[in-house]
Amino acid sequence: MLDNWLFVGIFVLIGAVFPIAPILMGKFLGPNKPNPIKADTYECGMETVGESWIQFKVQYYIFALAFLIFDVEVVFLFPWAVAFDQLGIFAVVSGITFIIILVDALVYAWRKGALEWA
Amino acid sequence: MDFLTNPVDAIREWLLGLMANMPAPWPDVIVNLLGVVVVASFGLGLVIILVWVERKVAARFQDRFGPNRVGPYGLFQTVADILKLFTKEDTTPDNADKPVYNLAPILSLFSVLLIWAVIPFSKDWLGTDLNVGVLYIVAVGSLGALAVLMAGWSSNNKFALLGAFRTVAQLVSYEVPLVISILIPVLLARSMGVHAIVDAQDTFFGMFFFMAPIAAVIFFISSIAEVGRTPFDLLEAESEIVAGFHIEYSGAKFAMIFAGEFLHAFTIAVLTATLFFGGWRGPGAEAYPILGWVYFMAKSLGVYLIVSWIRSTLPRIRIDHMLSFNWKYLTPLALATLIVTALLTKILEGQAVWYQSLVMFLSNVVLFLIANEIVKWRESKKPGRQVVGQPRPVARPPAEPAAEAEA
Amino acid sequence: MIPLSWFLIFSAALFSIGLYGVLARKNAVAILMSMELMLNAININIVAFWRYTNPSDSAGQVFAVMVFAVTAAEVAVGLALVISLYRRRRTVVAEDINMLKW
Amino acid sequence: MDPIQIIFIVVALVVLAAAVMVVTTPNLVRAALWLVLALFGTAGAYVLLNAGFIAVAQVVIYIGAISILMIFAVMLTRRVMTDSGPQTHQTWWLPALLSAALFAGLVWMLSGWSGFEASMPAYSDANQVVELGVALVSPEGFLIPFEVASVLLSAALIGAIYVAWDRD
Repeated sequence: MLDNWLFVGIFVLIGAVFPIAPILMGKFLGPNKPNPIKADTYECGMETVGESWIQFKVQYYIFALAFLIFDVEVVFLFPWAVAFDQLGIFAVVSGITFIIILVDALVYAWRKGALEWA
Repeated sequence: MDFLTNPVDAIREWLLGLMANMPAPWPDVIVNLLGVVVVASFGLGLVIILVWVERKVAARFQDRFGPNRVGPYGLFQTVADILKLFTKEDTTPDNADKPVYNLAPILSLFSVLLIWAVIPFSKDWLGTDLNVGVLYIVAVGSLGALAVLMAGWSSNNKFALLGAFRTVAQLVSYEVPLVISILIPVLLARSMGVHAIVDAQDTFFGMFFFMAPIAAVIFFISSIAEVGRTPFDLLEAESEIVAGFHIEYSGAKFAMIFAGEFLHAFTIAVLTATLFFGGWRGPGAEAYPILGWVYFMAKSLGVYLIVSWIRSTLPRIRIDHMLSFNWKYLTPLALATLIVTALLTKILEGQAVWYQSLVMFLSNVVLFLIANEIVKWRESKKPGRQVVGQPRPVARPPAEPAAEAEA
Repeated sequence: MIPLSWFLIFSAALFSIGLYGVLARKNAVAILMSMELMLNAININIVAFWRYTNPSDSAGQVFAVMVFAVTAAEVAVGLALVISLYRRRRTVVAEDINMLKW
Repeated sequence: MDPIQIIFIVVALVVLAAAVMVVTTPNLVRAALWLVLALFGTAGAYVLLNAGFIAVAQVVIYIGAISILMIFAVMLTRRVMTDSGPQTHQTWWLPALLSAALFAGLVWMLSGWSGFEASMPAYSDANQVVELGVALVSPEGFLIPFEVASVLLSAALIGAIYVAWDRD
């Protein structure tokens, strides 16, 4: 019930304090003498050339995409796994069908070469 | 309540007794608050010892002594390191997106710390028993990927952003087999509550490691990838992208990212021990909760030592190998294991536990052998790469100009 | 305890903000983000009605989970379209994407 | 006011403020981060509605996956990250007026409804996930939508890869 979530709620609030406190402490304890060279972007000691917020290849998007789809799949399967005792063999098979339909998509991605790097 | 055998419950009772005449929600809130502080400080305090353990173990593997100057066996070396980190200057690059830059290390430790809210340390010693505990762990863990992306983007540094992108590609990829392998203990325990999963492993052969060895190994491997440890430490490959997403961080903020990584490494050991090795379960743990805590820590440290062992033994994997290992081996294998486990669980319903374990263990072994054969067959069909027979560039010292330069 | 009206007003406000975003934003990704807000408002409504009318029937929760699936599909395909369009036309401004006009 | 109401008001204000930032911030990555905050707050609202499973699923799907997808898409679709020029149309007041009118209309319509001030019936979420699982896969429940969701998801994956993949 809500009592269980009270702990999580307090944890969210207090849990943020734990990392913030040392950072603030570091601010007071450490020296603070900024200069333009120190505050420059660090790229192996070379002068920075151009904007760093550049464009990336679509590969990264494909992986995140497959991850999203499988995440949703797992959210569907968790209740199925929890209710396993109440399910007959038919319901079990329908859950497996669910998985197999999604495997099709994985096979497509594989065949298409979308899971290769570079 | 006996204080010696069950200190946590004894203190809880005593506190509730002290606050008996307060208005309704407050005693609960205060006890919860103290619980949060205790759990979170326990996690963070553990980091100090873990760093020492890690360095000692790595040193032994490399035939060194490791830290041995500060305090007995060098135990206070980490404390000295932390003090040093705090007194370092905390720089922020001029080009950074400052609010996001400052938020990222906080979120990175926060996401790991939140997992500890549902970890059962012993019988009745747990933060809270959510009935969606396992999914909660997955959810909170996925905040880490966001923290990495925030750190990389806000630093306004090519290496940081590249490192962040690589890291996130790795994290999200390995999250897929991770969540599928988590589904298997949930299916075996018929519950998503972490406490209920531990309760379901009440005999030695009932430990889910025996029922689902493949799931345990997949969970372990993909958790290591989630933490970004060797052999999956491409995200901080110094030779390629300097230090990855946290290149611009220094001082206390770097310490937070670092602490988050170490705590996460121990958290995966804890989760492996809890989900697959029965957590606090052991002889006598029911009667004496403190014994359960000892078992819990022993199992977790055992798994953690394996993590350190792997770290100091294996070399780094190339990124394309890493991703194809995930998508073309771990994910299909995890899905196949899930299907087989679901069918067998239904078929074996009501049988003795050791019998169930035996059949499932054997089915897992068979599955693993089949997967291995398929991989071998696929490898044999690939055209082999020709290495010999082609002239390769050889570095030779230039003959004439070098001699002149010397003279 | 919270009356149902609070949740409904909350989700109506969220929906309106999302609608503003969809209509006023130029960037196609921003439009998709605003659509996420609208879908979230709908989901809050679904769950609130489930909780306040008949919590013993899981239909409301099933609906909410289905909305998750639909959102995931929408985002996946929508963003893929945006990326593909960007590659062809070098723009993500919704007004400039008028290939279907004739 | 009891504590739960105060918590609700705080959560709702955070979500709405974050939502306003999503639709007004010119910098798209920051807009995505505000979206994360709004979605996180929505998960809090689900917790207040005793829908623990939906709340956690919200965090897994939206924050874990969708927001990362959004940030990736933002970074894939621009050469220069600093946003220049207005991010909204010149006639931004028209949608603003429209959505304000929609909000007023919705509130007006709802306030006339008899169930508007209903209070929460008692409910224990101990078996929530089991009930959800049974409803999802039993033929009397939602078996067909469950399988169709699977088809939808794989179609989305195939379609998105087909559209976004450019290499032959």
